[in-house]
Amino acid sequence: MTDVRSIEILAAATVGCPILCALLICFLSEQKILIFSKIAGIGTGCFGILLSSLLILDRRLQFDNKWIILDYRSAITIAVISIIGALSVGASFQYMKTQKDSIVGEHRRIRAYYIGIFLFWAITFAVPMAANIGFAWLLIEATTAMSALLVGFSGKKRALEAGWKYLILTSMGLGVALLGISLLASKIPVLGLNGMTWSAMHDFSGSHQEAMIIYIIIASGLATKIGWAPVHNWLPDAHSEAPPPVSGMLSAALLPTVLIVAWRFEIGFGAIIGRQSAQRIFILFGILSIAIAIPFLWQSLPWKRMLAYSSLENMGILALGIGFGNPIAIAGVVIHILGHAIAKSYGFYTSTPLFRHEPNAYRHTASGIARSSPALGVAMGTALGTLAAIPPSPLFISEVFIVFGGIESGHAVAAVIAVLLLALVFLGISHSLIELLAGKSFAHRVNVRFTRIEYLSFFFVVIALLGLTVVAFWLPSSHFIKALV
Amino acid sequence: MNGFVIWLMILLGLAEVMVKRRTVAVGLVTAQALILVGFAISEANSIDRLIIAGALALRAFGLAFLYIYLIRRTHEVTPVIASIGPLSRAGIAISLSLALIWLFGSTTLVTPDTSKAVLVLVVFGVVTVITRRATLLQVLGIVLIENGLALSALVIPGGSSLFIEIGVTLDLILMSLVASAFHFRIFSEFGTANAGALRSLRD
Amino acid sequence: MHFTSITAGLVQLFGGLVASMLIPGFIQSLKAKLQGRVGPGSLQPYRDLRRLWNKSTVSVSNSTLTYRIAPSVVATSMGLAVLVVPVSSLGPNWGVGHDAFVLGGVLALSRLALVLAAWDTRNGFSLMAASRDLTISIFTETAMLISLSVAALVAGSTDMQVMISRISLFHVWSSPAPSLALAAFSLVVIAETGHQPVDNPDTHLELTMIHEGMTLEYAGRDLAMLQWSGGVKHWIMLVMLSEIFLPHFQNAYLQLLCLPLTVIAICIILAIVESTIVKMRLLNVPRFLGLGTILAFMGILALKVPS
Amino acid sequence: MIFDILLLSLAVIFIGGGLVLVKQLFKLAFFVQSFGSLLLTIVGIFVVASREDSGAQFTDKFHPQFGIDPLSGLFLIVLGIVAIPVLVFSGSYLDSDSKRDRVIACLSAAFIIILAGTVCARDPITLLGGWELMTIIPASIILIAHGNDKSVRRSGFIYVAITHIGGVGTWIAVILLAKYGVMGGGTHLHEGSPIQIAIVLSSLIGMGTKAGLMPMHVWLPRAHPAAPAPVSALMSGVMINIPIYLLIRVLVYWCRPLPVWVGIVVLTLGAVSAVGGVVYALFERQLKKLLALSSIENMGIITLGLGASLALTAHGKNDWAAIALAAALLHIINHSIFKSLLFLSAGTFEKTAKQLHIDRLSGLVHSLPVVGVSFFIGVMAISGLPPLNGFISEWLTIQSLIHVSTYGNFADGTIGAISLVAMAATVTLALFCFTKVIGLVLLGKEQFPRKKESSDSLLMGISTLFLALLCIILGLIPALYFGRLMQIAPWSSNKVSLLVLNLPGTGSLSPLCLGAILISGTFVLFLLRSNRSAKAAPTWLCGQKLTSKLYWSGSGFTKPARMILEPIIRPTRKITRVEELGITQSIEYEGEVPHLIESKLYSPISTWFMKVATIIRRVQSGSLGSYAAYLIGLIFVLLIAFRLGIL
Repeated sequence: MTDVRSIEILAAATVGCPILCALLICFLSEQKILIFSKIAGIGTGCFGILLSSLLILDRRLQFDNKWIILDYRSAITIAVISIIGALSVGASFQYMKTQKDSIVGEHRRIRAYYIGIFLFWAITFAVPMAANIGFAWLLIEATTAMSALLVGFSGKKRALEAGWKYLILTSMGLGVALLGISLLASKIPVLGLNGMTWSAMHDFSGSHQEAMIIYIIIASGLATKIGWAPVHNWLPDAHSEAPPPVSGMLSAALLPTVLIVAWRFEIGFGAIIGRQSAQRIFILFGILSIAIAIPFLWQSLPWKRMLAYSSLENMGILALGIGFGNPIAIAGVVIHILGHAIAKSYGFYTSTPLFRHEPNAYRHTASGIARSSPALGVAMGTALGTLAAIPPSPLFISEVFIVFGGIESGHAVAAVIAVLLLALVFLGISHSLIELLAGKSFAHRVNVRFTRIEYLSFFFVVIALLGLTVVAFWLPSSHFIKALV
Repeated sequence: MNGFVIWLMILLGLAEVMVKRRTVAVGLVTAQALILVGFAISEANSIDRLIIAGALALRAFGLAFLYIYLIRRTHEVTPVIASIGPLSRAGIAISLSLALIWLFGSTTLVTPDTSKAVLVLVVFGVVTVITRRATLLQVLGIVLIENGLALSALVIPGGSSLFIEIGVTLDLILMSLVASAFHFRIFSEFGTANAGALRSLRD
Repeated sequence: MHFTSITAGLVQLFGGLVASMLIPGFIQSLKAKLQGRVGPGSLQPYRDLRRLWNKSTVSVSNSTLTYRIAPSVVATSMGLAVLVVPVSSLGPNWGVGHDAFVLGGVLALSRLALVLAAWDTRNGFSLMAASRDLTISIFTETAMLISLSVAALVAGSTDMQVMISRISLFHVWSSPAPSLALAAFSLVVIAETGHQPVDNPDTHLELTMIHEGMTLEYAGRDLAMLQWSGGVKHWIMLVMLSEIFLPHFQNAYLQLLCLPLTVIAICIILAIVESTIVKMRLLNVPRFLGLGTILAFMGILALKVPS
Repeated sequence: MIFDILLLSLAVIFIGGGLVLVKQLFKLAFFVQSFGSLLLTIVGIFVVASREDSGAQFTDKFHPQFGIDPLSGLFLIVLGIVAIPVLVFSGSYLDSDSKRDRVIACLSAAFIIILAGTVCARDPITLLGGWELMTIIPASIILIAHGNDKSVRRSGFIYVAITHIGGVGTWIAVILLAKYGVMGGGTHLHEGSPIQIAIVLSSLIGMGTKAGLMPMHVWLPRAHPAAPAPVSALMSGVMINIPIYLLIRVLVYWCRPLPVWVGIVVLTLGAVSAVGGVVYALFERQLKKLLALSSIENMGIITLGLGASLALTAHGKNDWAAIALAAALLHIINHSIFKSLLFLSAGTFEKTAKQLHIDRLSGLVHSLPVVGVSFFIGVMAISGLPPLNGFISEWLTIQSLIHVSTYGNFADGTIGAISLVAMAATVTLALFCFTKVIGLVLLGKEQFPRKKESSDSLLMGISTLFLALLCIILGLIPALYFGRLMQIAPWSSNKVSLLVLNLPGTGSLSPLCLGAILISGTFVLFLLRSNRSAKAAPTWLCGQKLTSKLYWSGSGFTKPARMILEPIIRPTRKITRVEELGITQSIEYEGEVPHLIESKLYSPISTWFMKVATIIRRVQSGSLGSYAAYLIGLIFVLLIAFRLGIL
């Protein structure tokens, strides 16, 4: 029944649905927006999940034409984007209730916010589906513009600053990436920009040296957007100052999405300059990103800022995994993308109740939460514990896989350094975890009780993470991973 | 593409790095864009090409109006001074460009000249972002990069893509709109549209 | 063979359990002679024992069973030690073997009992002695274990009977190891039996004594057991010194015959040493015994140096 | 079948762990759990006795697999046998009314399950997972119990931090083992091959850290005392054995044959830990911390046995290698029994006296007779005195070391001799240390009034008494099971005779006979002695009355040793004299024995790291311009690197 045609329609629906929602929101009243957005969020999420599960389950449905590519990589990314998008839209409800001021003024805030988030979601959906390199670049650039607005949405000084830095730095980085892309296009002479798809990179006609330089340029440009060190500097600012649901989307959905694009480049260039050389840059970025994150994670940071630095570290791990590039490392990457997405976004969502509990947590380290409000403490602890790769967190398994893959693929030194760096990262996170849960708690805090939705989402997250752990074990030997390598 | 146009683009870019007033900078960027429009029209051999030229023109004028509007609305009491003087800026920009050209070696677009010009314009744009503090000038730095890239798109063998060019235009306008929203908010919150004031987020 | 064993067993039991009190008595009388005093005769310790056995014991208020049982434990473990230490290369097993390191455990048990008795009474002088004894024991035990190890390495076994028979061989002495072990163990003997320059058995000055201090609270049969244990300890140490560490005959009978002579000789040396050398500062004792450990250790090295 | 019983026992513990959260079922839940632990012990005994593997074999694949073999079985016995009294003890130690205590009880059930799971793990990922959780769960228990105390939080952090950094070694070792197919038994590594060396060194670091070997031990004396007593008992009694288990797996099972120097390294680690642990224990004043330091010492002794086994294998002396390994295993069993006994007793003391400063506890045997006597026996066992179990394993270890010296070449022979010196010093220092503990804690004047014996303290008494009896029984009949322990070694070896440890090259050890003579002799002499006794008199102190001000303190007792060891341990002291009109009014004395490895090695390193971190943090300067410059810089660096041929 389902054939390629209907998959195409489904893909269009997945991207179109949030756009349509954004359009509808323009005409709805404020109260209705809040209710509508929840339903729309779930609906869009379902489309995405359906699309990605169809793609994963039936390999014949995948296809790759001039503009659209739907393969396993797209499928994973779409799955992440739909889950995180739906959760973020859901989490926005609570956030919008507390948020008063905004960058667009108070009375338009709800409408503007939801339009922004739905459009952002739509564009993010489209990125992994883009088969044309130029088109993919366009979409990424568009996510920057949309998400920058959302980052600065609260209109507070710090949010403005973060949003501005994010906008300028990523636009600049993407400009550099575009330079690389146009250099690349000039070396694939026959097709022009219109025909420059991922598969067209095989027709590269330049020398090895040229390919390498172009690859370096593109990788550095995209690194800015992915948030790899040393051009990650916007990341901690933007992710910590954005509204929690937006932070969740930025960190859990957008970063891996751009990473997938970088991964496609790595594969394309790997065919030209040799797999080893292509992977080496990823390994380099990976090690550097984890290493740079360490000193920041070692200090006491506000909750969201710490999560942001943890994103930097996690992007580094993913880069390493892709750089190692053998089946088990790639399995690790897939699990890590999913696990990180769930845990990280959940971590960001818990900051809404956290701010209810402790308004100062914007600027200061949260501590002693488990004592003053156990439910919140458990929720935050779960998120951070998962990110710290404490078993049975899926991230634990993915990290083992990636390290194992590193040794298996002959990058033993990098793998050993990675384990060491991960241990150092763990120091920082465990310290934060201890202080967060058991630290000194301040007397004026009140016990925040979870709403039913918050309990439900907690259980959902826990079950999803445990499920992922279970799934992780058979992943390395599945045909799914073989296709990704 | 003749050498004159390329040199003109580069000189305008250099002027953009050195210039003090925001209005002049907007003018310079717009002039560059208009040169690109002219170039696109002169090279046009199909309807697609013409539309691309049109998109470029739209972008040139649209952005110019937007920025002029912004400048009008956000009058700085004291002009935002760059951290580095104009000559040093030019020096940095030129030396960085030369170094990068040297590092690129023989990696070129169709003609070595164009590819170098594109490279130089991108570097100029980045140097503008690095050295300027006025928020608008930082945005103009990015526009400068985009101008360079538009130049490269025009000479890509096998032709540019209509779809993508229009997309780039829309993207740039979208980005500029978002940037201007920020610009306004920053101006009203901080009292000055100075990116140098944005230093509260650090570790 | 069988007969030899029985003889050796009798010597072991008689010498250890009965005649051992002669050794401190003999040393005391010899010392008195050397110092120009009349002094008690060699049998004085037996007279003391008889006297003490007929006296009543004393219990200390607030003390527990630990205090009361300690002398019995000490005496039992010393009796056990007598069984463990063989007097010749042949002899009965008594079911406990002749392992050198079992002896170490047994001696430690007696030490624990005394120290805990001191803690039980909380007598400051006893505790001071206990503290000193334990401090010194760190070095004594180490030196003893290492010198026994040298013997074990030479003999290829930690069985003391095997040690006796192997070290009696002439060619063994061509290596410096047994001589070094002998030197080390001599120092151990001085420390373990509580003679000058480590300890002064004659003193009852609280600040100078070590072994005597721990018996301070005891009287009657308790004290009798403790004094008897002191004699047995002399016996054990001297037997080990003469049978294992000093050159000796290969024949078990000759070993048994020579044993009293050697013991007497050692007693004389001890008496002379005690009369001529002053007691050293407490904190120098570890150096003294550390020297022993180093000597013994060099013995091991001597065995291990590739030739 | 036997594997199913294992699963059943874990399920029972799991159910018990769940039930414990229900207030009304609190006590019952502990009995359910103890029953599960009993099953666990039976499973272990059965596997060790029958020498049959059950469940899965080791695999290199990343699929969760569980199984048991005799080595795992032995550690299951250790776990079960410690867990039973610990759980019974918890039933009265923890308070069913306190939510916090219920959570702690639940987590300790999880702890037991994880420990069993780690021992039975048969694949790399479960092994590593268990390894991590083994650290995290006690850490969380510590934080739940005393998290409001800043110093405890710091201890918890240091614990997690150091074990995790050291754990890197374990990760690398396990991953390398899996990668090269060693774990599944498919391949054998060549002696001295780089991979073998890498595996050995990283596992020594990783597992050595977790086992608390010096100089990687600094977390241990902080973490173990911070936990509630039953959990401390599990940590010291069982948890730190698990890395030894893995070390045995790696060194004895998987990486054979090893070059001689591995044995030398292991012996050195063991010797340093044994002496270092006991020296610091000697000068420690907090009871639980002292016990934790003594755990380091005992881990050192175990490691000495293991090292001796390795050195002897390298010389082909398989019989003695098996004995040495069995000695290490025996000491593991013994240590876990008496150390958990001591920790549980310390918990009871803490409940009674509300503190654990050994100078301030006194005469506890009067108010807690059962626990006190058990503690007494435990201390005698840990000091290695006949006829208790500690003596047997220490004797065997010393014998193994002697044989290292006998059979070894110059290098390992010398190290064997040095280890002997260390062992001798350790044993005597332990005696010194623990006589002090008994004297200060149990003996002397009663300070804490006797309370009416409640059922609670009854349970505490039963559990400690159970362990004390084990100390005695295992000390008397080691020959019965020592042969089984020797057979755990992967090579075949001769069995020893029953009832007497008649090992070749030793004077043989017959604990039963020794015990019989000692006990009967003491009994007879005690009867002889007590026919006439004078009235109790106060302690003689030159006529002075003995008041508590005249009591000896622990530091006073150990002062001669401290003065002699001064050049090595660098004690500090501060005397403050308050004078008025030329007359001294009061004197204050503060003495401390600083932990040198901590202050001279770890704190400079951590300070240095923190400084570097501060410098690196300047990257995030907040200036947009510099951020943009990083991009250009990045491109430049990458291009230059490429031009130079690095990339």
